Amino acid sequence: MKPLILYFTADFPSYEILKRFLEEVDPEIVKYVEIGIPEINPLYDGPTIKATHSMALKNFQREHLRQFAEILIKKGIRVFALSYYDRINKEGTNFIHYLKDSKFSGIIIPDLLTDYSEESERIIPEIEENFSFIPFFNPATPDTVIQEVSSKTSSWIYYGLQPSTGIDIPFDLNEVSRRILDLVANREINFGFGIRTIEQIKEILGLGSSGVAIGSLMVQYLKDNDMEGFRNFQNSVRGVYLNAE
Amino acid sequence: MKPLILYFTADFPSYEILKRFLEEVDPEIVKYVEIGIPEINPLYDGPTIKATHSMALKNFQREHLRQFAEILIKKGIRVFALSYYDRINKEGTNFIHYLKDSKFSGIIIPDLLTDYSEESERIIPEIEENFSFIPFFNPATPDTVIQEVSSKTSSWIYYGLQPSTGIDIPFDLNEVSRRILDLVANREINFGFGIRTIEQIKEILGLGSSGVAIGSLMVQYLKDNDMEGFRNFQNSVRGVYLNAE
Amino acid sequence: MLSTQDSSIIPNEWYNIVPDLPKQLPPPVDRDEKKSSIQLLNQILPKAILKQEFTFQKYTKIPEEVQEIYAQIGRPTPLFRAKGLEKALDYNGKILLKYEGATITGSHKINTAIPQAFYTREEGSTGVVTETGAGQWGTATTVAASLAGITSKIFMVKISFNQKPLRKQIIELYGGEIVPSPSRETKFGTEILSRNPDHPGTLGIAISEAVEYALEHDLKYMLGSVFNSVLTHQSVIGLETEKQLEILGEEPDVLIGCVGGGSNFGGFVFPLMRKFKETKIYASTASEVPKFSKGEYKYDFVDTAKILPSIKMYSLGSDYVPEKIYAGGLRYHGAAPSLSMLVNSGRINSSDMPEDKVIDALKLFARTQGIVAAPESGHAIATAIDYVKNNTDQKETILVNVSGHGLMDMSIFQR
Amino acid sequence: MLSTQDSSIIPNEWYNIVPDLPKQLPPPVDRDEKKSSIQLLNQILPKAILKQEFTFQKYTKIPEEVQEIYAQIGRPTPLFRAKGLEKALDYNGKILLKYEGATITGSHKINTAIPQAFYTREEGSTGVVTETGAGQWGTATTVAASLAGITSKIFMVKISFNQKPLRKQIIELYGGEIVPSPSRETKFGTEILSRNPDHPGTLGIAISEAVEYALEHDLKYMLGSVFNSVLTHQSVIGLETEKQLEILGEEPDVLIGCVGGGSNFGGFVFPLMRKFKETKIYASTASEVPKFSKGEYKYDFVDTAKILPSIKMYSLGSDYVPEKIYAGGLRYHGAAPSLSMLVNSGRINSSDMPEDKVIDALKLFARTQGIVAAPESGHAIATAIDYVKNNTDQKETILVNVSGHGLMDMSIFQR
Ligand SMILES: Cc1ncc(COP(=O)(O)O)c(C=O)c1O
Ligand SMILES: Cc1ncc(COP(=O)(O)O)c(C=O)c1O
Repeated sequence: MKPLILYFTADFPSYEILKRFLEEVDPEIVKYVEIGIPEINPLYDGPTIKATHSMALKNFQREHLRQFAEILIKKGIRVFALSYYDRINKEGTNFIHYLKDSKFSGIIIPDLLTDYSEESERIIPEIEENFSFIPFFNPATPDTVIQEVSSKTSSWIYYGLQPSTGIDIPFDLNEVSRRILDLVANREINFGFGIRTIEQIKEILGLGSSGVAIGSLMVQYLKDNDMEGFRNFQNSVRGVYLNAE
Repeated sequence: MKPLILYFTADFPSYEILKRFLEEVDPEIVKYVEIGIPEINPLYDGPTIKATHSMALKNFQREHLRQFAEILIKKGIRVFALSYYDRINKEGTNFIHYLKDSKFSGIIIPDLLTDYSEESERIIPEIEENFSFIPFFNPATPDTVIQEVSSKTSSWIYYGLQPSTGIDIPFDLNEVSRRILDLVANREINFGFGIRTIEQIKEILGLGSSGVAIGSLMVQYLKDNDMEGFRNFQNSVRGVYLNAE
Repeated sequence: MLSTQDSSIIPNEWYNIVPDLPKQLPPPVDRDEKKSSIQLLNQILPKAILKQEFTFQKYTKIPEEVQEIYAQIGRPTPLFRAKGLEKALDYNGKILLKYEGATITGSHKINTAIPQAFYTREEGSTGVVTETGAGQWGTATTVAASLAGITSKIFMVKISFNQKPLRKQIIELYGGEIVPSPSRETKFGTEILSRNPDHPGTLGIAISEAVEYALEHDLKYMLGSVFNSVLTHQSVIGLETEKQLEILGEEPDVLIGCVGGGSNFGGFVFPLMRKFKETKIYASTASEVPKFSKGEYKYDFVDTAKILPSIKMYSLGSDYVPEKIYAGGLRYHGAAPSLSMLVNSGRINSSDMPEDKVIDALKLFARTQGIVAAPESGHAIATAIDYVKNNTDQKETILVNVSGHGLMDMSIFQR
Repeated sequence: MLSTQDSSIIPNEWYNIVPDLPKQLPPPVDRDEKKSSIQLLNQILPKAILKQEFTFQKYTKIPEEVQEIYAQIGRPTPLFRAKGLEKALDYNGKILLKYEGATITGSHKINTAIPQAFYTREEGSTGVVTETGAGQWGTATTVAASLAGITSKIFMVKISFNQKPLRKQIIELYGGEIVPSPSRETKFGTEILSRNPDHPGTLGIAISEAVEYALEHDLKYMLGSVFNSVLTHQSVIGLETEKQLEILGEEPDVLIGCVGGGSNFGGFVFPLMRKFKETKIYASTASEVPKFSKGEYKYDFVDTAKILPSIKMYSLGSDYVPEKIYAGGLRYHGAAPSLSMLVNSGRINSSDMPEDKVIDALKLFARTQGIVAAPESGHAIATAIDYVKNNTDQKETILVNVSGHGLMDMSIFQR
C-alpha cells in the first residue's frame, strides 16, 4: 500500500492526549508519523499548525519524544522528527544523536534549504552519515537544488504542495506534482502541506507515485480530544487508500 | 536643327522697340516665336514676365499682333499666341479667327487645364477645328490629362519645367523631363518656363527629343533696348544649338 | 537593421498624388505684385523641398538616413483591428486603425519634420525655425532637428505658450529653443510689442517672426502642413498601410481621417486611392471650422500673415478665427490643394463633427481600445462611429487613421 | 491576427524564474499571529493569481484573450539599436534598447494589469481596486479593467492626486473611478480624516483603503509590483527580447534595468539569464533609495501599512521615506524576493544613480534618440552611460530596458 503519513506537533494539545492519539494510529494504513518539535516561530507553518506550536511549547519536554516514538515503533510505524534549523544549530549533533537513540528514522528541516542553504551543504552529509535526512521540497525549490539534494540523500522525499501549509491557496495538483516527479524519478515522494479534504487525498494518489502527509486536517480532533472523530477520519482515509489500490 | 522658341510680350517695352527686336530674330536658329497677350493678372507667369505685362498693357493694341506676325512670317518663322483663358472667353471665337487671319499658327492658353478644365473639353476641339491648340503641360499636369489632351491635338507641346516661370525654383531636369517624354512619345515637345542660363539650354537639348523656349532671359535686353545684347544672346544660343547637333 | 519591428514595411519612396489627380493642380501663386512669396520660399526652404513642392514626381526616393530615422521614431506604426470598438458598437463589419500616435512624438507631424530637417542639414544650414500653435508641430520640429544634429528655434503663440508649460519643457528637453511670440527677437515682433506689450500672439505673427528669423540668420523654415511636399512626406502613412493591409489580407470599403491642413489625411488616403478605387472616403473636420461645407474653393493665402503664397483650396478665409480651441490642429482655415480638389470633385466626402460627439467618441475609444487619441483624431473616430451607426447592417471594412495620441491635451475633458 | 506588428514575437507562456534560482526562494510569511495576511490575499486576489504566487510553474500559459490584448496595447514593444546615443558617446560597441514606453499606457505596468483584470473577470468578480502613488499603476489598472469589461477603483495618495490633475483626468477618461486617499469611502480612511481632515495621505493608507474596499465590496485587489506573479507576467518583456535578439542576430554582454519593486527589471532580465549565462547584469536604483547598497536582506513587510505578507528581500525598512520624489516609481523600500536573492548571491550588480546624472542622461537620451524616457527608466540609461564611459575600449553589446516614457512627468526638468 502507498504510504500515509500523519503529522503531530509534540505535546499538543498535551502530552497525555497526544500519547492516546498515537496509540490510536492505525498501522494498517499509516506508514510514517512525523513529530514536530515546538518552536516559537515556525515560519513555514500555516496558522493552524502555528497555533499548535504555541500551545505545545508550554508542555514540551524533550524526553517525551522518545516515548512517542516507542509507541509507534512498537506497531511497526517509522517515526520522523520535524524541526526548524535553529534548534539543530543550537543543540548541534547532540540532538541528532538523541533522535537516533530514540529510534527516530530521520529528520525533516523545513527551513534549511530556504534560509540556510549554505549551511545545508555541510549539514546534510553530516546527518546522512548515520541518520536519514528527509529532503523537504516545495514548488519554490529550484530544479538544481532538488537534483543536488536528492542525490545526496537516499530516504523518501517530502514534497510540500505549497510553500506554507494550512492556508487555502489554490493550486493545480497536476501541475505542481509533474515537476517533482519528472525531476526525481524512482524515489518515494510523499506530498503534504495544504491537503484539506479527503477528496484531495484521492486525487493525489491518482497522480501515481506518491503517498500523502496529513497535518492541519487532524488538529481539530486533537484540540477537541475527539478520538471518535480521529478514528472515523482514519477509516475514511483507509477507504480512499483501498480504492486507490 | 532642334526648335528654338522665343517668347515676347506684345508691346513690351513698346510697340516700336518690340518690332525692332522681332526684326532682329534670327530665322536660322529660331523656329517659333510666342507672342504673349498682355493681361492684368497673368497668374502663372513669374515676376519678370508679370512686370512686362503691366508695362505692355498700357501700349497694347490688338492690331499690333498682326504686324508682329507679319515680320516673323516673312522670315519663315511660325508665330503662336499666348493668352490667358479670360480673354478667349470674353472675345469668343472671334479672337481665334483674328489670330488665324493674322497668320498665327496656333495658341497656348496656360491656365486652361488648371483652372478651366471643364471648359477645356469643349474649347480644345473647337480650336483644333481650324487652328492649332498647343497643349501647355507642366510637372503638375496629371498623367491622364497629358494623355487625353495630347491625343486631341496634333501640334507640338509646350512643357513648362515648373508651374510658374521666372522664379529660381530648383528642379532636376532629368527627372522632370522623363515623365513627359515617357507619356507622349513621338511628338515634338519643347521645354520652357524657368530656363535661366545658356548652360541649361545645353542640358535640356542633351535630354534628346526637344527644343527650348526662352522668355524671362531676354526681358532685360528689351527693357534696356539693348539690341547688341540680344544679338550676342542669339549667337550664344546658336553656339549651343550647333554643338548639340 | 535598426529594429526588429518589421522595417521592410517602411517605404523607400514617397508618393505624390499630383500626377495622379483627375485634373491639373493649380500651383501656388503670388498675389502681391511688389514682393514674390514664392521667391521668399526659395530663400527659406531647402532646395530639395522646393523641388518637391514645385516639380511633382510621382515617386521620390526617401534618403536612406531618413528611412533609418523613421525606424528609430517608431515606424512602421501599427495597423490593427479595433475589436473593442467593434464590440461596443455591436458592429458586424471590421474597423481597422492606423495609429500614428505610436511615433515617439505622438503624432504624424514627425514624418515630415524628419526629411525637412535632414535636407536642411544636407544643404549645409545649421538650423531650422518654425512657428507652433498648440505645440505638436514645434515638438516634432525640435526632435527632428536634434536627430539630424542641427538647431531648432520655435516661435510659439504666446497665449498657448503660457497655457501649456509642458510644451516648453518638452521642446527644451529635446534640445530646441522656444520663444513666446510676439518676441523681441525679430523686428516684426518688436514692433508689435512696442504697440501692445501684452499682445497674446497669433499664428500669423508667429509665422512672420519665424520667416524673418530664418532670413536674418540664414536658417531654414519648416512647413507643418498644407503644402504638397508635406503631404508627400506623410504618404509613408498610407504606403505602410497598403503593405499592412496586404499582410492582414484586408481590403477597406471606407477610409476616414481628420483634416486640419490635410497632411495626415492626404498622407493616409492618397496612396490607398491608387489601389482601392471604389472606397468611400470621409474627411472629418470640426463643426467649428467647416471648411468644406461652408468654405469656398478659391485662391487664398496659406497664412493669416499673408507672407506665404496663395493656393487654390477650400477656405473659410485666411482671417477666419474659429471660436473654440479644443482641437487646435483642426483650426486651420483651409486645406491642402490636392485634397481640396478631390473634395470639390466629389471623390472625397466631408463630415463636420461637433465637439460633444468628438468627446464622446474619444471616451468610448479610450475605454474600448485603451488609447487616449488626440482631439483631432477624435473627429475621425467620431465620423467612423457615425458611419457605423448609419450603416449597421453593412459588413464593411472601415479603415481609420488615428493621427496622434492625446496625452498632452487632456484638459479638453475637464469641461 | 489583430495587428501587423509581428505578433508571433508575443510569447504564449510566461516565465517564472523561481524553479531556476540557485537557491530556494523564501516564501511570503505572516508575522502577525492574530491575523493571516496570506489568508487575506486569498480573499482579495483572483485564484489564478494566488496559484501563480504560491505554486511556481516555470512556464504558465498566457490565456489567449490576454495574448490578444497584449497585441492591442502595443506588444511586441520595439527592440532597437540606439545609434544616436552610441554616436553621442562615441562608443564602438552597441547599445540596444527594449522600449516599454511604446505600450499605450506608456510603461510596462500594463503587462501585469491585463492578466490580473482578466482573471478577475473570469472568476466572476465585477471589478478591481488598487492604490496608486504617482499614477502609472492606477492608469494601467483602469485601462486593463476597461478592456476586460469590469470596473476599477483607484485610491490615489491625496497629495499626488492634488499635484497631478492629469492622472485624475486620464483615469476617468479610461472609465475608472479615482478617489483621493484618505477618503470617506472606507472605515480606515474615515477614521484618519476624523483625526486630521487635511491628512496628505501615504501609499500605506491607500493600500489599506484599497484592501478594505475590496473586502467590503467583494472586488479583487491588484498587485503592482514586488510579488512574484507580477514579475512572471512581466516576463513578456524578456521573452520578446530574446526572440528579437535572435532576429537581430545579437547577443548581449551587459543587461541593465531600473528597480522600483523589481517588476520591469525581473521581467526583462530573468528570461534572458537562461540563455545568456555570462552577461554582466546591473540593477539601477536611485541614490536616494539605495536599497541594495544600504538596505538589509531580511524578512520585511511588503507595505508600509503592514497589511500584506512579509517577504525576504533587500529592504530599507518598510517605514523608510526617501526625501525626493522625482522618480516616484523607484521610491519603494524593498525589491522582489527573487531579484533580492540574486543581488545577494552576487549574480546581479547594483548601481545607485543620483538625480543630476539621471537628468543629464534623460536629456542626452531625448536629444539623441528622440524619446522622453520616464525618470525611472532614466536610471537605467544613466547606468548604461556610466558603463560605457568606464569601458570605452570594450566593444560590448549593452542591452537596456527602458521601462516607460516620461511625457507625464516632465516637471522634473523644471528645477
Ligand atoms: C494629432 C493631430 N492630428 C491632426 C492634425 C491636423 O493636421 P493635418 O490635417 O495637417 O494632419 C494635427 C495638427 O496639429 C495634429 O496634431
Ligand atoms: C516607468 C516605470 N519604470 C519603473 C518603475 C519601477 O517599478 P518596477 O521596479 O516594479 O518595474 C515604475 C513604477 O512606477 C515605472 O512607472
